[in-house]
Amino acid sequence: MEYVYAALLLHKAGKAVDEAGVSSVLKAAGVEVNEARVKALVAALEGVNIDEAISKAAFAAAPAPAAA
Amino acid sequence: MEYVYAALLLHKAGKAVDEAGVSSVLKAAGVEVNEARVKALVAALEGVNIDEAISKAAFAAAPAPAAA
Amino acid sequence: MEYVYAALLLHKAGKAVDEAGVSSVLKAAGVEVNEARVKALVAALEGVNIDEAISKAAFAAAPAPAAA
Amino acid sequence: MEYVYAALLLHKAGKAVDEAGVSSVLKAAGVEVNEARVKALVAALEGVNIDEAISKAAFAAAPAPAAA
Amino acid sequence: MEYVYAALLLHKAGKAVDEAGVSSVLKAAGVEVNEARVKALVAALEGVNIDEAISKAAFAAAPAPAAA
Amino acid sequence: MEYVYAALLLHKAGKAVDEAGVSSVLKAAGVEVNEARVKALVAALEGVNIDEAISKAAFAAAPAPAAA
Amino acid sequence: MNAEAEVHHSEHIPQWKKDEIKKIVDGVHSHKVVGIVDVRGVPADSLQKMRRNLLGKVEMRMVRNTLSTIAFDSLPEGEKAKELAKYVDGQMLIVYTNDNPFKLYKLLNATKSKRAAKGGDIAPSDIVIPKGPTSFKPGPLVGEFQQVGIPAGIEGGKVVIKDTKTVVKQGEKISAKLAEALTRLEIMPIDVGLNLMAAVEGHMLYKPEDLGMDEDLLRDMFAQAAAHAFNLSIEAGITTKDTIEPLIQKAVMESKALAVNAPIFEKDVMDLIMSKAEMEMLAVAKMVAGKENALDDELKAKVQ
Repeated sequence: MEYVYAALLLHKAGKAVDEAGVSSVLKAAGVEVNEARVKALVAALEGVNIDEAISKAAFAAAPAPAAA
Repeated sequence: MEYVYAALLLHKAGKAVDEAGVSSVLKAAGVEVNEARVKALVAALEGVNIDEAISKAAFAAAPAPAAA
Repeated sequence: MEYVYAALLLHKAGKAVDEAGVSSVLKAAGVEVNEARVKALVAALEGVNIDEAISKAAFAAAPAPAAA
Repeated sequence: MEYVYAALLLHKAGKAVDEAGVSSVLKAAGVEVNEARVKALVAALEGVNIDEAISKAAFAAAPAPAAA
Repeated sequence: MEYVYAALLLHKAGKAVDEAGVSSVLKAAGVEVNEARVKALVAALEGVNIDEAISKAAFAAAPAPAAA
Repeated sequence: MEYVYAALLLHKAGKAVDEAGVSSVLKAAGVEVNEARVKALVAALEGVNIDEAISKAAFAAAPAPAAA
Repeated sequence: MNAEAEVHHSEHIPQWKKDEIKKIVDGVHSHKVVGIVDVRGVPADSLQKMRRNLLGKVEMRMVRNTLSTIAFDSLPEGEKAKELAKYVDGQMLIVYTNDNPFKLYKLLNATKSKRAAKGGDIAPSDIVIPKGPTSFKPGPLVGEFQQVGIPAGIEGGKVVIKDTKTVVKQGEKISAKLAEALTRLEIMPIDVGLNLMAAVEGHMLYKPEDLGMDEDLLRDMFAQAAAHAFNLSIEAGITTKDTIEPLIQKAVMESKALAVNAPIFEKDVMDLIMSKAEMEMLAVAKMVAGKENALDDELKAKVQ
């Protein structure tokens, strides 16, 4: 999941979510970076509207459905 | 929310969520770091069981159409 | 999703989910194999308890009403 | 599903779920037995703990989001 | 439960669920048949719609539309 | 379940889900292939719209009260 | 023939009785099932109605008990219906049918209804007075209720039952006073109808407890059996027309679950992965939302 947080962090900071960015954030966290995963992440995010995807999490605040 | 992303990144990577870690992750993402906020967040997270917090909410809600 | 299917096929068959296995399964299905994706897949699964992961709520939660 | 019922019947009666057993139960029910299906059934059940399997929720991956 | 399995087998196979049928299926499974129970089952089935009974619970486990 | 994954994999790869295909995918995974099970799988898939079945999975999260 | 023998030994029995006895024996031999039914407390007109309703399915014959006993006793050794003599008692009649005993039991049970209790009736089951309000205005009734053990009182200008109470246990006699109180409370505890005491088919004698199969329970059992077959099919990967779609769905769900939980970066699940991460972040943020300066304003607004 650290890769995803790196992507979200970059996105929120207004930076491009590219291989260099993700790698350097992960390195700064002391993570041994797996290049293939970075590539896969960036490729998979291509065309994904991140804001839209995470806005769906807004419901998370309400645990109601979970209890259902 | 960059700060919390950074904290979670560290946590998920199995690293300590401390001021140095959060700061360097944020910097790597190109975020201008507010030291007071880093301090406050790190202090606030002390004693919080992050895994528990996550597991409670992680599946609380999800986007119906997204799942389709 | 082919890569994930291949991984689960191996896992369900009681085989190790490694690069060689995933590649040969994909090839047998006529998929042109992207080595980086195979590597990313295997890396992502490292340390993951697959049985646990698949039995966990998949979709960050199918919304209760939709599922009803 | 007749074949599965035949298997369950044998199992509940404390008999081995083998090709001969399944075939004779199906024949007794007046079913024209398809040998390949019998073989497939018996093969699929090899190594399966029937008691456990029948009481398992078929779609474990489904809900229990709160518990996840 | 063997008696119910036997009845379901016959039903699914499109055969009449009568005393002779249930008895012969049970015998084929090596079950020592209790005539009174067979009679009781067959008699009680006059007031039970098997398809309805199984549709209520059996495939609730499955995704509703798929099971339909 | 490996047989089902093999079918899904072939389908995703745009190949026909036939006995030869399923067998070779399973073999590539190191599975000792049971011909009867392959036949049963292919026969069961006849006339099934796999894409439709897949898309229904999103809503398949309904709990299984009967199975519980 | 045995009946004849019996009759032969009983020279004093008049011809009409001999005929009655022979009719019973013939009835036993010409039907698949013969049974003894208790009709105690069933008014004659109701009985006539029931007899008409059962016409063509069940033949009902009212016979003097002594003659019934003689007739059953006269049956040859080894004939199961001989045992029915033991059940001849009280107000009874003989039933014949060519259906099976279960059907007979069901048909007879369908005739049953409830009536108010009379002094001296035996409670067929525990009689319980439920707690709650009644429509009665305060008066001597409260005392009458209390006298027979009903915890009555007055609340809000009405008589109420203060506690749920069992006033008579199954098998106990109901007193005249209690019967009166029960009637006032519109509790009808007594079964009226045709009570099958025993039935014989071939070599088997069935008692009511053998014959009462709970249909709801049976439905549940069928549902359970079907669920078992389904679950087993899915668990074992048994591919049939009935199970292939659920199996595909299970495989797809497992794949998505694995991809989201590992996580594996696949286009199909990226939005799920991202929203999962976001939810995790929000959950953690929520934990620290109350702490000074720990969150920026935007995030604070989201989690509070």
